[in-house]
Amino acid sequence: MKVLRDLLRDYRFTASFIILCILLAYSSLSFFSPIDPTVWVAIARDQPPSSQHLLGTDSRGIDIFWSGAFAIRNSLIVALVAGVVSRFITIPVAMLAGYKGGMTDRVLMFISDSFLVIPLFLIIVLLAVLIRENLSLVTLGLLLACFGWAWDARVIRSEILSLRERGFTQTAILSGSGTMQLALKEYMPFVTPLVFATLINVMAWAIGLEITLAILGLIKLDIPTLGTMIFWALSYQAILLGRWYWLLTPVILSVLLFIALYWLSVSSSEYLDPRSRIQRVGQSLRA
Amino acid sequence: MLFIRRYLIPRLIQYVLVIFVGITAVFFIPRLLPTDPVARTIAELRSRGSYLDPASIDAMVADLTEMYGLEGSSFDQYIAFWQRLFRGDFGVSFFQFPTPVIQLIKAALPWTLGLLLVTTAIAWTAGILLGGVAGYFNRQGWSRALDVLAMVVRPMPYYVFAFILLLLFGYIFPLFPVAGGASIGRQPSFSWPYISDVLRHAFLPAMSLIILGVTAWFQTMKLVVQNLNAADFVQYARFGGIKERRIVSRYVIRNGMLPQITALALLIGQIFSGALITEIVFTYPGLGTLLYNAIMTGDYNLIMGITVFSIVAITTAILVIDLLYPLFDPRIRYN
Amino acid sequence: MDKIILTTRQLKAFYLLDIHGRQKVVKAVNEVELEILENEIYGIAGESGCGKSTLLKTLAAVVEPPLRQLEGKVIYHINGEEVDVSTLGDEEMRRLRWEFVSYVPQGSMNVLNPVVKLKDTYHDFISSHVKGKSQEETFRMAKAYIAELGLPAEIMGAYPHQLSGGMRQRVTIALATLLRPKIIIADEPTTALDVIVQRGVMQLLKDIQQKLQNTIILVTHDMGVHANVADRIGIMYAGKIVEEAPTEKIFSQPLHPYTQFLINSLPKFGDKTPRQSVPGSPPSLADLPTGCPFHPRCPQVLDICKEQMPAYIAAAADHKVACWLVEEENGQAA
Amino acid sequence: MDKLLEVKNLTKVFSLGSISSRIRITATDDVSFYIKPAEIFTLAGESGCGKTTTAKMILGFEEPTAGAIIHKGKLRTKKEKVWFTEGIQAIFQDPFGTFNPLRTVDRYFFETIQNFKLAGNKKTAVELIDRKLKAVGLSYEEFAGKYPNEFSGGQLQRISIARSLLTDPTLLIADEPVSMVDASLRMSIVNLFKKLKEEFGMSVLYITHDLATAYYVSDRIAIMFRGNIVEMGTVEQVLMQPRHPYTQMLRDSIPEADPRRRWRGRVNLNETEREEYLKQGCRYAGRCPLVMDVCRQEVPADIQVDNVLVKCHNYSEGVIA
Repeated sequence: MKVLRDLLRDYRFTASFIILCILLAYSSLSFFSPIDPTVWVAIARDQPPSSQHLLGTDSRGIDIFWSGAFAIRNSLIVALVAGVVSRFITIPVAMLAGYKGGMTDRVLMFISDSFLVIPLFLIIVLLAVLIRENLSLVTLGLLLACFGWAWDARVIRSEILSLRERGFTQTAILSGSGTMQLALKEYMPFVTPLVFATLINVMAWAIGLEITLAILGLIKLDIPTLGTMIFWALSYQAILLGRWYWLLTPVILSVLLFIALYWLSVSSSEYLDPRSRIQRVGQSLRA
Repeated sequence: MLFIRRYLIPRLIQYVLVIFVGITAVFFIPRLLPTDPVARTIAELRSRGSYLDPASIDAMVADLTEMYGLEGSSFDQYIAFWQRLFRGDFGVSFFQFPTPVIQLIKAALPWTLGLLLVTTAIAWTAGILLGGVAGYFNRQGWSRALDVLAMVVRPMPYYVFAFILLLLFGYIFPLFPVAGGASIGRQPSFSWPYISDVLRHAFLPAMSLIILGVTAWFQTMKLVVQNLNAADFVQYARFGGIKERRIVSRYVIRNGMLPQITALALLIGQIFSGALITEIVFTYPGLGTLLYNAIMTGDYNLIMGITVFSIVAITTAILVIDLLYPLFDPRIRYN
Repeated sequence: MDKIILTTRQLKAFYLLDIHGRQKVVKAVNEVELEILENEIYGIAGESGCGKSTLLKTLAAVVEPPLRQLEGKVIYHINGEEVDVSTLGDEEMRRLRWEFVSYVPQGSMNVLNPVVKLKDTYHDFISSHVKGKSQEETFRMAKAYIAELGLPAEIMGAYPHQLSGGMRQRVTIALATLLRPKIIIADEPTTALDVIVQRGVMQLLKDIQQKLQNTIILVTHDMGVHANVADRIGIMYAGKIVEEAPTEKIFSQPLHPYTQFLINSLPKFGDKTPRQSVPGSPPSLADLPTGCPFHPRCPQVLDICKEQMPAYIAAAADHKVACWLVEEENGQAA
Repeated sequence: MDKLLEVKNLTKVFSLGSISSRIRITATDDVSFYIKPAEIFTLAGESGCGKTTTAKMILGFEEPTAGAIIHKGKLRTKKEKVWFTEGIQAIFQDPFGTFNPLRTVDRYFFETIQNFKLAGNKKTAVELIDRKLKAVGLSYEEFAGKYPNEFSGGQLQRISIARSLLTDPTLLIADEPVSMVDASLRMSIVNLFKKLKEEFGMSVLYITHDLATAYYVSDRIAIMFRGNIVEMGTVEQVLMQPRHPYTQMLRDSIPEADPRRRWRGRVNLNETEREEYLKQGCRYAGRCPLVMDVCRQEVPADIQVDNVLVKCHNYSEGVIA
């Protein structure tokens, strides 16, 4: 509770917290949706916003309000799968490279550097072109997870590298701790905030790529996501025909989501980063 | 010389290795997937409604197999793949048959290169300068205001941001052309009307890349400089009564830009991807739009070609930045 | 009588911190009274966390939030005039730096701009203070000074990382004294150095002081260094100067119990008799005990020590101490 | 058994850089010494002399390039990654870094007990911890559940010693244990070493650059210079009548806390900072006031002079008797 109160002092955290709560509530409405967002022309097409259709309907005869709710949910699923699964690559790679050092470190860092250096977008496109029919939410998430771990692994590895040089590593070894104990008990408390902050970044990155791939028509287009909503609005010329509400809904939703995720990441990592926090307190006390 | 052995050679080795690994991955990834590019292309044609009789399908399969270099064992294909690459042969485009892929890339490259180089240079320099000054004066109101602004713009992905600019200045306030690299029908020439036409067309894609770039560099630089403010040599310079303008330029920015050079090398691949996406939004006639057309027509060879070419180009750019770095950091030069 | 160069009156400088909404006051400099003379080396001794670095900041007039000078004055005696530092504007203060008051930092490792040559750093400092001189002229001036101090001339073309620690520290001392300041503030100038290098660096500082006939305010925790170079020593404890006397007196007849412990705990060659540390631990400046801050550790504590901070007593003309014990003895004697 | 730990011809060469470029730095060069039971042995020298590397090799944190480490008559083998930590324990320079700032200090005590199976249940564990803490002048109550930042440097260093005592070691390696502790608290640590020796019969390998505390606490001392031991003997002999020119210089440069004994004469630092990793000969030859031609050619042998080991040609050549 105290943590939350402290965090709420940061305007960025407060804003992102509120936006995310609203977006989550909105997306959870999709579980009670009266319509199926994949069925075309069940209702009148191209209706402007009204009390019956809060955000109007699109040219396919789908209610925009409800497909927005599904879109957020589905985009978040992609992001969560990509974010969480990539942690299972990031953390072991970072721990191994940072702690073992030497040849292990060099090989692992070469691989992750290669991932950073190569224009991943093109490789993902290449893959997506080949498997586009099978690119469901979870597959897309998994695909992105395979590519979204390298930067974070680098960040966490350099943290481990500096932790390894700290005195308490030697104290732990002299206390009889093995490598696993060292990693979990000594290093995890330092690494957790980083893992969390980078997780949010990867999620935002995944949502952005989902949108881009969808606009290029490279994922399953009948699943409502933020990206596919934009895709359909564009392919039905929604701007030229004055159906702004159709295009604006997914665009505004995604902008809100990006800002909220980014601010959450920045504010919470600033708060959680034990180094900066301890330094701040420590420095002021030593005076 | 120590510098060559400790800095140059490792980097050259890394350069060659990354290209090798990247291209090998590009070669093998499609082959490891269950889908077959030949079958894909034919399905693509069918879905476009072309009628194909079984005989012509067989002929086509054979043609495509040869064209995609899918003959023989994977190893033979792999060797053949490299041999063609060294000749600069990326095969022919399937949907602009029989134009070689390399020719299409060559035509699109100047547009992308121009856009990318100019915007990256402006964004990096402006971001470093702004971030440096804002970081040094981080207690001042304007510095905080800039920070808030950057906090709003920074999280936008390239596509979304370009799209918002397109809506704003293309449709709501139609100030700039929204598509193409130059007006249709204009002949390329070194005349002001043509150049201004090109610049006007480039304005929105460039703005979109520059604004996103500046905010990103601004934020990282500001953070670096805020930490540098506490650095002993900055404190000492202030204590010594050195004029603030000099502290900002020679102490804070000069040192703060070093990590940004490294960051530029690491991020150039992402910046490149962003430029491709931005081009697609504005149908700017560079590699991005070429890629878009290739995706839309299922032109597998062209996508491969663009990918392989980009890997080499980006890795080379990184190498160049890495090699320039010692010019700015004497600790690397003399160690 | 010797001329005074720097005075502080009832100087109070605290850190006002806000740590996630909780206020905290760190009383780093608490009612410090100093009178520092021209042509002397004044040593300030104290342990880590006693506020000696903060005291130096206030003496040098670099008081930036969260540090605040709440009460009292720092007075520079410039050409016989008393100048209250807090009344000076930014530009006036900037000019005094290096010309009147200069600073030798603890770790010269990081105080020199790592990406420019030393001659450029010298140029930065000179050109910010000396007007109307070309880069070449200032460079010549710096070179002559370097030679005068017996440092090799080639170092001007070197980058900081190319020098050894001792050389870097001496280059920094040369830089700090280039404009012949009246006061040199030296904050732990030899702490990270090996003993032989330390000796060379202190030797250089002393040489410069003798040449310029100016004042060095030397802060170090190393009583050995104080014994070797300081003329007078102030002992600082928990934000206060608890005792002040000429160096010989501090070592031969310390009056404050803290000073006594400090001196007696130092091991000496040729003497293996058991020595004791000061009992307990130094207090946190954010949470000071009432009365005399040393009373929780003092073996001879009186009731009054717990309630009231003792005032300074002049045990001799040049020896003052803040301790109720001394006050009592004096009282009985009187 | 008169040798608790013996180190023979210990050499460590660090290779820096990548495959294409190797820089070889000899951190310790043919270092030999031994520590007797219930003895405080000091390894002293300036930064970069190789004293900490020696300690790390004894602890198994570094692998020696050559040489042998023999503990209680048993040769250390490479397989034992972290070597006999029960018999040998260590404390380090930075008391504030010894414990993880995000964890309570007592966790290390319970983990040591758990990992080495030193107690059957929580109650006996607490009793054991309390006993060890009492030995260093602290108690379980004033320590349980606290984070490192709640203690002073001196307290942390004593807590660190108490932790190392849990396994009842016979040798404590103390790497610069007081250099970051305030002068007024130093003696509380140094006196503890004496107590460990006298009451528990432990030996201490005291690594320091501070010759004054070394004189106060230790029995024998070895002076290291650029990877070599240049002089070794009892502290009375080595520090009160130094024989090696380097030791003499070092001893003269120590600022003594006595205004009547100020530095006499001057040092010339420009001389001292010359490249001293000579390919051949004595490494001190570059600035030795007694340098001879042979010093630049040949590495001096270890000479015994009145039971003191001196690595100097002046003694082997009979220049000084």
